Amino acid sequence: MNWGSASEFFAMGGYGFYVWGSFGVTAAALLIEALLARKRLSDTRRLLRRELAADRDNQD
Amino acid sequence: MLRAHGLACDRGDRRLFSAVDLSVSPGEWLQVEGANGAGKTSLLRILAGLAPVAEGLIEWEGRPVAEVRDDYHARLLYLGHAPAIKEDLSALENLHTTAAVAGRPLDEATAMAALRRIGLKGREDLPARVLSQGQKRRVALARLLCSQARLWILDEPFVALDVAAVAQLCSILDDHLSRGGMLIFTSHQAVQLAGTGASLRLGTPPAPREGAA
Amino acid sequence: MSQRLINWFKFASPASFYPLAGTLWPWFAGLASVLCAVGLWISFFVAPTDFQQGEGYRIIFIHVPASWMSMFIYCVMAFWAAIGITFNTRLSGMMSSALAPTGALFAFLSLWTGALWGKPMWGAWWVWDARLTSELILFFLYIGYIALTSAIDDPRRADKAGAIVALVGVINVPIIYFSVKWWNTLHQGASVSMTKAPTMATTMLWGMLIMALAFWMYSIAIALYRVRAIILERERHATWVAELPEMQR
Amino acid sequence: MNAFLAIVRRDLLLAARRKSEVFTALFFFMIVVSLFPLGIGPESATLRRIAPGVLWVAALLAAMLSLNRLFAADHQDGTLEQMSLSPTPLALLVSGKVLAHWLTAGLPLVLLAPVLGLQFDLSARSLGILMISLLLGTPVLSLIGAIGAALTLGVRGGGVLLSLLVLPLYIPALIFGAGAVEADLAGLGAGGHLSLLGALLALGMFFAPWAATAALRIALE
Repeated sequence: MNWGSASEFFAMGGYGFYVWGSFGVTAAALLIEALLARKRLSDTRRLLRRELAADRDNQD
Repeated sequence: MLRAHGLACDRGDRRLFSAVDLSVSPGEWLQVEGANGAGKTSLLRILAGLAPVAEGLIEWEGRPVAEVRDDYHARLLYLGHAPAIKEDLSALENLHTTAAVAGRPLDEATAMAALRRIGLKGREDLPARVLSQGQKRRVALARLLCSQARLWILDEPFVALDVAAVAQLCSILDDHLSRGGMLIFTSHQAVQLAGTGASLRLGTPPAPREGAA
Repeated sequence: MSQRLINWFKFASPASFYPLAGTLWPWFAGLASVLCAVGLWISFFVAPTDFQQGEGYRIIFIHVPASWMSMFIYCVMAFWAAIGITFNTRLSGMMSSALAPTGALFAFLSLWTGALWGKPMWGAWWVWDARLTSELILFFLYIGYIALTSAIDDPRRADKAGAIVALVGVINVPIIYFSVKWWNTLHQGASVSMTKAPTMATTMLWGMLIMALAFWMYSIAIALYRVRAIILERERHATWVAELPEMQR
Repeated sequence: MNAFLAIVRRDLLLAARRKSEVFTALFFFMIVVSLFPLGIGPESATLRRIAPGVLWVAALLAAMLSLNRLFAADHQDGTLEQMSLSPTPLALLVSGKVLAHWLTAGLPLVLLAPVLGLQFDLSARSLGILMISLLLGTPVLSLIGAIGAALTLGVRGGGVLLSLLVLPLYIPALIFGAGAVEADLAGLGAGGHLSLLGALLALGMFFAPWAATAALRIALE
């Protein structure tokens, strides 16, 4: 184990800003990308569902 | 001869037309009709090999066009909506270039004679920019006079022509047909041409494309 | 001949790939999470402190895998582009455009983490090092691809144009890398070489490999997920879309 | 071959009828190059150091100015359709257009560069190397540019997009071209750089017309 305490872990031997800046931004970027992809799929589905429902109503 | 079975054309996710059959033999003409947006230009572009077919087969002299593409293009003259006229070149230069690109360079005398016959006498060296709309069309049509192509595909050739020019174009087309040429064209007006002719009406209402896979 | 090809490319049909991608992506996402957890654990708790760079070197565990992924994804895009041009399959273009944003993101992350690593180690946010410079150009190539494909309205045309960009780019990537390297050695005095990596402990290598695998799985999962959205957007009028269970409500 | 020559001849004729376009690009090149000493200062040692890069970057931008129009007019007036229906392979006709583009947009830069190089206090030898590097490099710019021009044909915001696509691909030519002059200034031989530029040119001549043709076919569909 490299770390004696949590604060030591977060300080990263004085490099905390750089290390957490890297890992944090990476995690945030991947998370945002995943959320955007999910939004894109659900938006498309909602649009299509509405369109199809309207088509069905027209046929009835 | 040119023959096509079951042609279909898509634009975006809309089907413009489908199941179009046609055939043109030497000496025959085919007029493609239809409302605006029915796909007349698209059909002509497909037949000329400019646009891909969604479905169907086009045969030239009994063989699929895809296999004999070079031979087919060597025997084809296509005039589209855009007349391929450069505003900064003179009528004569325009004619020379288009002929050379089409693989049949012209000599000076032939080119001059063609321009004279089409009614551009004395305007051979004027830049196309100063010509009227109808005169520009004539520069494009002068290509017909020097063409050895068997098959002519003309998109709206009568547009922007006056009565005299229409009559003259008709006689050029008649000559072509009487030499055993083939002709496919679109026009909104009824045209009297020699030889056997047919008309093809594109008018299927646009339907959404189904079951695409 | 086409009959056999169609059988061969059965899954190249969007209609059958859509549900397949739907089944597959959670597995890849799960794998990505597990690998990521293991990778992070190695990065922070197993790998020892570097005697030269202290704890700062731990950025390597995402910097290097992100760079690898950005290059690898570009190659995969070029691969799909080649398939799309040769066999005229629709799915390949969709895969390329599903991958591009992820590739661009990894290129960006590689630059970002590179800057954050460079500042404490070499005293500058940016050095005109051969690797950083080529990564920057790769990022430009991604941006060019995305800009072009999103500027063309007709999706099939966009796919074909994108395929050409991807192929031209992939021919150019080694040329660019080589030229930048050459340029860099010519200007050796002006810049610091970042290529002198510290001698690597085995645990560090493992950490990097596992993180790379995690990114890889993530990329597959997100590409599969995104391609489903793209398939739906493009095939909206196909009957199979209307028959999908999620479209019934 | 006849059709190839006809295309080159026609494009040169068109350029001759529209001289202002050729000269605009040339003056752009001159002005950009002249701005650098004004921005950086007149010490000849500094100027000599930045000369290769400045001249090359300016040449690259000037060559790009005219790329927009490489296929646009032909696309609009239907000439491109006629070219693709020609029995001559489209790739050959495209090469003709690229050659004409280089003759009107690249070659004048090569000829003008040594005059501008004098502003930067370059020696006669370095000016020679600069000319050779531009002579080998500007055709590469036209070739790669043709791919970009074909891809952005009829696309919204095509002009900016074109630069976005093409500039990253220009980097190797820029590095080797400017590098050749720099190496000469530093007393190292420029031969290596020049032969690499030559290799780029050979590669470009082989691949670019093909890629540009494929892109044009997409625009024509």
